[in-house]
Amino acid sequence: MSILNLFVIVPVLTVFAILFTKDFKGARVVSAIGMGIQLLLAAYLIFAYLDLRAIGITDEMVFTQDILWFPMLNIHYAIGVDGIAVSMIALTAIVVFAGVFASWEVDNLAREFFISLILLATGVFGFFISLDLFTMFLFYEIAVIPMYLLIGIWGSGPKEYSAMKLTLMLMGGSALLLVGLLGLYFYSAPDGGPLTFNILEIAKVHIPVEMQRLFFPFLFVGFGVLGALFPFHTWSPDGHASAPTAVSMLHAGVLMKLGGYGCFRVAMFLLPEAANEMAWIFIILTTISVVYGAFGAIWQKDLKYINAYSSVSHCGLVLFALLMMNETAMDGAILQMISHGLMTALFFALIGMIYGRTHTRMIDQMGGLMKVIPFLSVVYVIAGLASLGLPGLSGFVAEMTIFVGAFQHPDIFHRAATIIAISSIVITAVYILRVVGILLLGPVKNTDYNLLTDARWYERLSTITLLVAIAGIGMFPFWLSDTIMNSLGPIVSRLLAVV
Amino acid sequence: MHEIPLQYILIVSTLMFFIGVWGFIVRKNLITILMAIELILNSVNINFLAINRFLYPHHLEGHFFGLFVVAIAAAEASVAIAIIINIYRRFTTINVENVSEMKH
Amino acid sequence: MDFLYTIWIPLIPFLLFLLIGLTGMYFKPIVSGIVGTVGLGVITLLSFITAYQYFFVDGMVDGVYQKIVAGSYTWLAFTDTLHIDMGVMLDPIAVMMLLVVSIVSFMVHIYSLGYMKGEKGFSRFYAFLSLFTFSMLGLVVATNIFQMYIFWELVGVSSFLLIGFYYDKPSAVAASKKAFIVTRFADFGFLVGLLLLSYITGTFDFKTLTSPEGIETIRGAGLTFMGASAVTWAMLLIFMGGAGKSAMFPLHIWLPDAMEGPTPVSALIHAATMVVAGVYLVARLFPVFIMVTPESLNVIAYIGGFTSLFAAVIACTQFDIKRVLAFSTLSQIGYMMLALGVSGYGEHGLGFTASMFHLSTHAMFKALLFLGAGAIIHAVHSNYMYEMGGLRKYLPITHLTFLIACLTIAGVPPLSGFWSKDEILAAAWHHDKLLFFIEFAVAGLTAFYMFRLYFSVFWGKETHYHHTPHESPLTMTIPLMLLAVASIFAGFIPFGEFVSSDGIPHHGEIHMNIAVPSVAIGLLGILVALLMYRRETTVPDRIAKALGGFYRTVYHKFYIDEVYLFVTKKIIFNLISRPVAWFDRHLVDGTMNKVAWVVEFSSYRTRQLQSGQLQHYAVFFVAGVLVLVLTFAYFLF
Amino acid sequence: MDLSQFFIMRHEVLLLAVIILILLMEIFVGKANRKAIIPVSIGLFLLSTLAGFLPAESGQLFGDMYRTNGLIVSMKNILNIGVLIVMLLSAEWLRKEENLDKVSEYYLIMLSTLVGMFYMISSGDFLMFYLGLELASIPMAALAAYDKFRNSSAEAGIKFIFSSALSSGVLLYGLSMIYASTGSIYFTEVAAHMGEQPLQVLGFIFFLAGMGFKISLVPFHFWTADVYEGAPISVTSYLSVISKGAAIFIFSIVLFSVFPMLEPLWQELLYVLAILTMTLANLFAVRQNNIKRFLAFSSIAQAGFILLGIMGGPHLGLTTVVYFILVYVFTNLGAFGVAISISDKTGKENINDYNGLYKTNPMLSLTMMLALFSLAGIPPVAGFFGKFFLFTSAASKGYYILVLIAVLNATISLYYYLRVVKAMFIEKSDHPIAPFRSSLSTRMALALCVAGTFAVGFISWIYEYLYDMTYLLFIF
Repeated sequence: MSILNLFVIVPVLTVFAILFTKDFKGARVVSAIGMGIQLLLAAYLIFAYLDLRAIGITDEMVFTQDILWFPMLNIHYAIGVDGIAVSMIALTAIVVFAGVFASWEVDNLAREFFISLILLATGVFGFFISLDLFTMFLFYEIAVIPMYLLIGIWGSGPKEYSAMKLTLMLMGGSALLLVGLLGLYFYSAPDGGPLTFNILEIAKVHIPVEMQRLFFPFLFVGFGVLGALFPFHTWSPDGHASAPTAVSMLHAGVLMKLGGYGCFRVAMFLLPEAANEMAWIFIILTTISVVYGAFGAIWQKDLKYINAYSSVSHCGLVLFALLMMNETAMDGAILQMISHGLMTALFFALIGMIYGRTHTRMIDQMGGLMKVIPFLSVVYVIAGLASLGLPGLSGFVAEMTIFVGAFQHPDIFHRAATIIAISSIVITAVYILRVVGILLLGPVKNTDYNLLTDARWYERLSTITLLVAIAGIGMFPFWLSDTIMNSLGPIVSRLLAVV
Repeated sequence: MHEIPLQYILIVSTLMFFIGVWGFIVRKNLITILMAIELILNSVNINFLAINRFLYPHHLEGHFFGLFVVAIAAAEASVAIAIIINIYRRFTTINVENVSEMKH
Repeated sequence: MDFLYTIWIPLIPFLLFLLIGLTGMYFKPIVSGIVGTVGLGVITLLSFITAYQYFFVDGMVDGVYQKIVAGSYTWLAFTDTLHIDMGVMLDPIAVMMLLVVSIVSFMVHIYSLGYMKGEKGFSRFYAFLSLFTFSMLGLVVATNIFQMYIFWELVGVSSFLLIGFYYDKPSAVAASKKAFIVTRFADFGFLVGLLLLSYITGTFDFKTLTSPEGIETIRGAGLTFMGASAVTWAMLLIFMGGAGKSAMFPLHIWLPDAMEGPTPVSALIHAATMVVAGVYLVARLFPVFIMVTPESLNVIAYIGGFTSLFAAVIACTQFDIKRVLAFSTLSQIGYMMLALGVSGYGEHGLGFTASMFHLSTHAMFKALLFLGAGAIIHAVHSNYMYEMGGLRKYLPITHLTFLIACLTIAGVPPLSGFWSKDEILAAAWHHDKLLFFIEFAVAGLTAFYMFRLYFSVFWGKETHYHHTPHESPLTMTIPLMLLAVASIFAGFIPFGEFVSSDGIPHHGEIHMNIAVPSVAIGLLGILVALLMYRRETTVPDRIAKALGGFYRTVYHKFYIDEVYLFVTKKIIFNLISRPVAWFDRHLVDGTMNKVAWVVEFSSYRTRQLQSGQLQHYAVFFVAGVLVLVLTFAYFLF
Repeated sequence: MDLSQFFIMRHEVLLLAVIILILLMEIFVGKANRKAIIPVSIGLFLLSTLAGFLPAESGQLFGDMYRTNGLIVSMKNILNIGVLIVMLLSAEWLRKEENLDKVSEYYLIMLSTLVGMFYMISSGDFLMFYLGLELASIPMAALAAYDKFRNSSAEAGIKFIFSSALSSGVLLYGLSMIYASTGSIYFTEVAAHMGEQPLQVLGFIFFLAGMGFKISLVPFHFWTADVYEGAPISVTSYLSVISKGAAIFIFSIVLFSVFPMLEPLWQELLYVLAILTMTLANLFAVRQNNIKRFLAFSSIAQAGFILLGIMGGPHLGLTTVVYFILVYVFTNLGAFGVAISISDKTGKENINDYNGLYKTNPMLSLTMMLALFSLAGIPPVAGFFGKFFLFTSAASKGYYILVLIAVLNATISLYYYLRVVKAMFIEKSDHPIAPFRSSLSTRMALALCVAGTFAVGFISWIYEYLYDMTYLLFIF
């Protein structure tokens, strides 16, 4: 049995354990233990993976397991990981772990909260380990639905509207996705063999180009909705704004990454010709995303909206880089997913903590927080600097890899788009510094704030976990980048082979 | 001896069918509507019998079918009338337009 | 003997930063200060050792100073050829910069022990200083253009953090923001430029880029865009980054505002080291500039020349002493840029040498000026000249060192400024007469505004002070004195022997035909200042009145700030961002909401079909059948 | 033909035995012990259900009027399970004073419709089919009008029987055309003589309309909502699950075994009907407030989805449809079960009344949520698998656009399912439904539903078994 199964089993067991807890204290401790184990597992997985690679195993996927599930339709429970999936799993484990601590104080229906949260995490973990499109889709939907309850019950503001909007838009995306997946399935055996959902199997066949053209938009947009592709991103600001802290963290930090991951693992990898042909459309859209999200963020006053638009911009960069179809840019895209996941989770955690103290998220109502809650403020500044791409923090590594990679594209169109995308670093600086300036610096605006207390231990734990990861990647990016790069080989060569 | 041609019979049955449908749609009295239904069923019966007799005289399937349709029509009428009686009790009318509490 | 130990030069301040940043709050503030200062002392020592070893022992091979990579490891690999290495590369300008940075930084560290004493956030200040020093040293020793970019960003952030050191002061916050965003905008150009360059050459490595083979590859690239070759564009974009950091017109607006930071910071970052990074960048890539796109050097020369004149003019009208110094810095950096722009290569590389020379001497005397200004501010608690006067009695040491610095910058022989400025003027003369005359005029203006400052502060009418100004403590005056010594004697270093564009030593000489007039105009400037400001007179006011609108324009720095404000506030904020936000909420999101509305509305209409009438249902039923039949009939016949 | 051959009619025979026993009880059980009829009936039916799972053989009777095989037995078993759950769910309601004296009538009528459905599914000719159909429909009207003292119940009854009669008339008319053109009413012979003559096609369209009524396809569905709303809620659940399930079974069997020649035609027709049904039903459902009416439209929409399954062909399609009905039995009865339970205790049948239900009755709310998620096709519950296979089935014929429309409709349907979830979990209420404890039978039924909802998806051999069985369909 593959170790990967544990990534689904542990959360499920945690959920059952939470069912037997009596109050919110029990629930949160159990969740923390469960997700702590998950984090350790992820760490173990990284080392185990690197060990395997070190002894020269060159299989595309390792730790594979394959159980025939529905023999007639040839649906399998097939799991396995490569370097990319391992990184994404590690990211998920970190964010979920931090998320549990960020929601330490939830007391309204706490058990239900943690159950939904961990179910969500289960879906995400399952998604990343899946090799079979059916199970992948299954886990994808599992990840999306608890979101409705999480936002609807524990959210704030127009939570019902936002929850509904988010759920429906994401399900609408998955509608497109489903059509695309079925299309892949029915063209997975052009020579008359058994049809299959297995990604690696489908990758071996050549799907007719006209069919690729039909299904690629479905798959790419389907995943793109979750990846906040312009103009399907509007669930993101409202959803994030209404969601409780940990949910925003998980959603922006991890769930949106499902979109990007799916885009390249499924849409581009399996439909390479169409991907090459249609890339230009989506490059335009993602370039718009990048700049537009950043400009959108400048004007906002609500911290969460700012971050949501910033996510649109950053996630746009992920898709943008993927479409550049070369190893470096795609490596950058994965790095950006991880980096943005950590950063934005940290941001949302901090916003939640600040909101918990000041009871407002409007930056113009706050000011001078650096004086009263220095720890949170300093972490906020660091997160901001990471977001605007300060060297030594993860954002820089990711963005530079993207830009360098994208700029190596021989096509002038791609390079021009890259320059436009690069301009976002300036705009990002503008809105990040605007927030930092108004929110944290300057004189204390409200005398009541002098009574605020700085971060508690669990808040420190939550933020420092993320911070360490951000700085770690930022200062020592080589092994991560290298691991990802090695796993990208087959994908990129497939994409380039058809040009 | 001249037999009435099948076409004529079928024309009658078709007319009956549509008269029945028309009656179902326009008549307001529930009992009349029930009669309209009987018209429809009888037109079917005529079809079955005539077709059997004219086209496939060596089997009796059409006849049997007609027989059962008659029986079932009777059963249907009985249940329908029972309900109509209840309707009359509840609504004190058997005008179909008044039996429309539930809508939208 | 190798240079491996030099990796400790940037590494030590980084460790200091971590140490002070993470644990500083648990100790007495002074501990952080002392730890930082001692660490910097070690670095300065190491720099001297490195310089000695490089220039006199190991650096020269076959009569040429080599580019020596002391240590390097791959930090991030993009492709087989493109990778960011972190390493230390030594060549004459790097070693020279190491010295300059570590000396000035060390002085500032010592000085701050006194100047910042009792400030809240004392240890934070030292942590940031260490961070800055780390970044600056990393920039200086960068082996490749991407490493330089990384540290380039880091110095930007350190500068942001230090300008905004007094974070509860709104003006400081605004200034730090402005500094960061303006330089960030310039870095955008730098980044695109370096990407373009790396696209053309396939490498980031300085050594490869500037080697003859590298130059050949670059020459071979035939791409053009809008009439200029891609390389020219790349180099100009890279220069844009340099211009931002070195506050060249029109990206200069952040520097005067940056004076909101603590004065030692202004001395270190905004006078001596970080702002010359742009010059250093151009010098780093000088072979590429001169061999491949000499036309872009012309652009650089003119921008440098214009900035120096422009800033000098403004400096004459300012009253905030730190701002006067800031504009003076702008002006002097303009000199250096110009010198690079007019330089040739090898034999004709006088401008290059002069630029680097001026960079070093300027670092000393400008740091001295700023630190002196800090001492003055420390004593009178004001930045404005009109609140000062007659301070020479109270601050004797400061007065003396300040005077030395003023004389140096005015180019009075034999102080160091004279030598370096002379070389620059000579280089300009050989290249372009127009530029020479600009610089010549600037030399006069420089002398004038510096002595305007000097006389207003130390002479003139004595202002009534709240309490008697007193001389600063030793921790502050010792650096002043040391820097004064450096300012006096740095000029005697035979600079051309060490630093040249091609690594081959060249002899420098005095150009008497240029030196004499330039000294003369300097003295003239001093004289005018003496007449106008030695005593309280109404002459300056009358001149200001006579100039009228021109004076006001200059006083308001040619309204460049206002233009920027208009662009950012009105155009970006109101004309782009706001519509984008509106567009997103009302059109994009509105469409999504409209879809939901359409569903709701059609639901409402559809529900009306369900009338509750049995016979209506029957109609639908029959109609359904008929439609199916008719459709079928239509297709059939 | 010897007597032992009757055993291949095991389901019907057992059911008739149960009916007769209940009839006897009605005669012999005194007024005081009438409550006992309920558990005994359920027990008897349980026995017959269990007996239904004994190994079955294929075969035909009465000169091919009646036929059975593994697939048909599975269908009957599915219906049996559903009816068992309905019986468990309705026990509490029947125990009420006003219903006690007509308890056995309820069972009798319901089980006779079930007998009708069994014969309908097993029919080998149109006569048997018609008899079964009417036996399944006419008593149903009586059931719908079961609540004598309620206007809406009577209205439901009259609307049902009249619409049903009209539809049977149309269907019969179509059958007469088919008879005219093929000369037979036996499935095998009709199939053999079936061509694409206009008369045959016309007959088929009439037949389709009649079946469309049963399955409640748009535009033949208008009776559904009113009848569902008016009928007692237990009856509604029976109508929406069992009788619809049976109709779909026979509809798909007939399509594949009698009209394979017309496949291109009915694919087109189903294509249009599926889109109409899903879309309009969803639009109807979006703003309903009565839970029964809401579930009615939801079940119409589900019928639209099922058409997608049928389009997948005799093996993949049929398997998927049967499988989906199995899922649907557990799922929809789960949802109805909660509604029934609440309606019994409080008489409340509006979605607004469910506000804040989770705070007072968490288990009921969770069951409802699971059921609704399953209806919406959300994993990991069985509905996801059911829907996925339906879409797969349609996609296997290349109907990607149809699948897209269907999935988008599923998204709309999620909207109104979530409305109920929202009411239960998110909305606050000043007067929430007070906490209560359902009766044992209800809880057993709900537990069965929940277990089924979870298990059917993950246990893949059910699907495989059904798939293997579809190959028996044409072997007698």
